[in-house]
Amino acid sequence: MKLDVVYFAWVRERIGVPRETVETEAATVADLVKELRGREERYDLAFSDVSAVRVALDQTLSHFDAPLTDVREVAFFPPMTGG
Amino acid sequence: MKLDVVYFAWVRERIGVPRETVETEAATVADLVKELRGREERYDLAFSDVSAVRVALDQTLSHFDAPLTDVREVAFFPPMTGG
Amino acid sequence: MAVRVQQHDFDLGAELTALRAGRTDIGALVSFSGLVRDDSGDLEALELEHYPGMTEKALAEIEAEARARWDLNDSLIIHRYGPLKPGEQIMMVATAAPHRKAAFEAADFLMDFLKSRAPFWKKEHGVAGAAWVDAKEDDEAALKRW
Amino acid sequence: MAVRVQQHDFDLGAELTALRAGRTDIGALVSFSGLVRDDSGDLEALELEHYPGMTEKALAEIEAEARARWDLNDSLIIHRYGPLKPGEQIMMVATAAPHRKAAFEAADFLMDFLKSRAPFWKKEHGVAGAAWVDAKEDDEAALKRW
Repeated sequence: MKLDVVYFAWVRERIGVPRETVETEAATVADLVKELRGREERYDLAFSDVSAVRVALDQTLSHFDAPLTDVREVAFFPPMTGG
Repeated sequence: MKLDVVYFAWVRERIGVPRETVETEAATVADLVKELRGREERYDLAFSDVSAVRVALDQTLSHFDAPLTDVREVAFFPPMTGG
Repeated sequence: MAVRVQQHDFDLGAELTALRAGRTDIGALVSFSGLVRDDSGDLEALELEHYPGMTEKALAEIEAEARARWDLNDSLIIHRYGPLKPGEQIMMVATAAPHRKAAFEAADFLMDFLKSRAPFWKKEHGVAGAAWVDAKEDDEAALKRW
Repeated sequence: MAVRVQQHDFDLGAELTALRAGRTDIGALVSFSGLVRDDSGDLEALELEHYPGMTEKALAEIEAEARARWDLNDSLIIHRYGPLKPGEQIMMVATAAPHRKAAFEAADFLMDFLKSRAPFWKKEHGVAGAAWVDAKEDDEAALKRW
């Protein structure tokens, strides 16, 4: 399947792009992260401490165990600091 | 001694004047109230339920047991409803 | 840090702008304004009586207490008196602080004490007559929070 | 009830005036505004990044939750993004309610959830370089209050 993967803040800076399309068969977010980390060092670095990374699926906050079934957009970012 | 006595809100309306000078030897606020109630019915009516009346001495909230020594202005009014 | 007791209306936006003008040490600005509410449509005017002299003194004391308890950059209390129409502004408090929590808590505190310790009394003038507004037991109880 | 995410500044006073315009059912109006704070004088700009699409969705959900929990007449959330200078307004929330408690609590609630659930990230650009602002553990803990 094809996923739009988007990155924000320092996750975006470490990975080097704000958005990319990823061809993957990952079943869950955790699987996707594992797959990305195996690809290149910049991904490995960005996801080295996943406790510092949050994930949203189709623009709704989710978690790393969540399945990717029917998901079109996955977003990774640090804890939010608005307000 | 001479005291300025001021009234607000429904206490003022029942007594009929906003301010008056009272010649009294009352030792405490409670004594003053007792003395006023003995004078005329309008005072008796205004102070019939002192639990509904607050008192300030020289513009500071006080209580009915407080002495009137060195006090120049006594104010009687209902519980406050600002804001 | 200021207290104003006045008959005329105030410009909430201008007051909030003035509080932060030229400063970069404020992180949070909270305002509360009280308005004349008339759900039923029966209210013709809300009359506010106060105790000149004691009002300013009481408000200044409440404000000083807030400044002692919280780290505030600045604060402002404006309270009107006289007859007010439905929808009009009755009063405002504003608190400016480096941090959000202090600004919120101090504004809440100012309102709690202002309600029960500043000598204002409200009288509602309606189509069916006039009546003094009763103090709420809740208002006195609210002081115990602090 | 409105949410606006924008780069340009907003007029806090005009927004608060608009919220109450022509109404007589509001008793209490609370506003919070967040400002770019720079105690040290070292901050050149605060950059706000956000997640277009999700931001509006998250803010609308937070606002709807506040409207469900408290009796509010109206509410407003405005949040800016892009580079901001020290002293500039970052965001505002406003709550209008018949009663004071609801207006205060709902504004406090909006801020708590906005801080930790709306996808904004702050980066400080200073004389010595740039750094992303860390989320505070307190902010996450604050959600448990509600």
